[in-house]
Amino acid sequence: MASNNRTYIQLFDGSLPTLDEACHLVASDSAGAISTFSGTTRDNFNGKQVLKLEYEGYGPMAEKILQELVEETRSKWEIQHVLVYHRLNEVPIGEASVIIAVSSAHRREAMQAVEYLIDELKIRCPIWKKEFYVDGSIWKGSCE
Amino acid sequence: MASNNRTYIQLFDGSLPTLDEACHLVASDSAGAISTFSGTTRDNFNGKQVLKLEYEGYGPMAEKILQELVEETRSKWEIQHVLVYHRLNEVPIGEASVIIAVSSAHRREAMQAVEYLIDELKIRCPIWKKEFYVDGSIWKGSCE
Amino acid sequence: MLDSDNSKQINVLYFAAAKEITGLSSEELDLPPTLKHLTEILTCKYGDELRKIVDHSLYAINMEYIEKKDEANTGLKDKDEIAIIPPVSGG
Amino acid sequence: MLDSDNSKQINVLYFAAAKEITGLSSEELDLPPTLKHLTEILTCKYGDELRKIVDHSLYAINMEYIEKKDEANTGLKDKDEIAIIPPVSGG
Repeated sequence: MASNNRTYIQLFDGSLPTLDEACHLVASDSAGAISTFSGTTRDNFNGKQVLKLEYEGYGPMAEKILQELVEETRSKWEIQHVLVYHRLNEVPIGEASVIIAVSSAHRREAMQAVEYLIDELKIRCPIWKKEFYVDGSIWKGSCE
Repeated sequence: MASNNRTYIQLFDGSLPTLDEACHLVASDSAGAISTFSGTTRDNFNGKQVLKLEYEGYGPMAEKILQELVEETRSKWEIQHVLVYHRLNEVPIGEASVIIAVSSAHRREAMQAVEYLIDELKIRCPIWKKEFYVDGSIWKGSCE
Repeated sequence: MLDSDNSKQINVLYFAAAKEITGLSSEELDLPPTLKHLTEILTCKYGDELRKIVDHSLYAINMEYIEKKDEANTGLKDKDEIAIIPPVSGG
Repeated sequence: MLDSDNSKQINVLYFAAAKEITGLSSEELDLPPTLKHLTEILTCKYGDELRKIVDHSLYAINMEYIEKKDEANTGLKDKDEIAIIPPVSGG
């Protein structure tokens, strides 16, 4: 079974595929659970209005790290298919910057795997977010 | 803000709406996270092939319990919009029997809320699954 | 007097395995004083097969779960909707 | 001999705040012996503003993170791709 498990990792310059497309890719008749996480760009940070957001990435390394994260995740939980999509460049407010989807036979594994993937992505994946306010812009990360 | 939070609870006799429709309902520009769980019908149980599945529900009480669960969830985590859809009657293999979607400003809350909702739904919501095998059928629940 | 008492009814709902044993999704029964009495009436009517289901189920009165230990002292009243809730398996 | 050494190069990648300070997304530099030496060269070239970024960043050599404490004894070789990775904020 393990050898049939699929992994989808991709960085996108524009809009991400829909969650339905993501779920379709990870679905299988032997999976009873699909867990997803969508990170969407928020219109505020600490009460300050965010006008727009841009993501910059070290593409090849980001993909390599995501691949490693998926392997770690598979070693921790019995999961089937995994998808991690991240969007770069400008992301309009309210649109998804990241989508994670995991399928598994039983629900706990899919949910914990998704949580681990988004947590570790935020710690280790070389992608940076810049928020633009009325009075300037800031690279997120160091000051959070 | 709390008064603007929306709750969508519904039982369906046929196919559930898509995950994209569910996410669209819970999305908001101030929510940075949407977490979802889809429970799909599996083609096997303990290695035995499942031919079809049927769900029966005590509809009015199921909706009441789900409403209570959402209220409990809101009291535990700062979340925005919540959706819980459950399908009744026959559900073809591979299709969703339950969809949960939660939005929140920060990711942890949405993920934990979804996990709590599906866990408690499975413990308390008066809905029953019957699995049909080649050699008979069984109501799930007591023997798991 | 007796006649007036007998006019008090409860509506009993059957689901899943309980529905298959009784062959009914619901029925009206004369009002028993407590859930424990109801279990006896149902056992009498449908036999040990249903009794076993009830032993592993919870009752709900008007869509509120009643804890197992409270069945003996939970009184019923006219027009109550009583459901037998076998272990659930939704999701 | 000196000339031959100087022909050894590394490619340094700048992202986010580091890219804004240098005004470059990457540049070729003569091979320094260690990451610690690279930090000194970069400080010299771009000042304390970049130094502060580097202090709060990790280096990656050929897409492998190097722990902060190993920078002084991590040797570099010809054609290495060195990236300054400020604290990440994807997701």
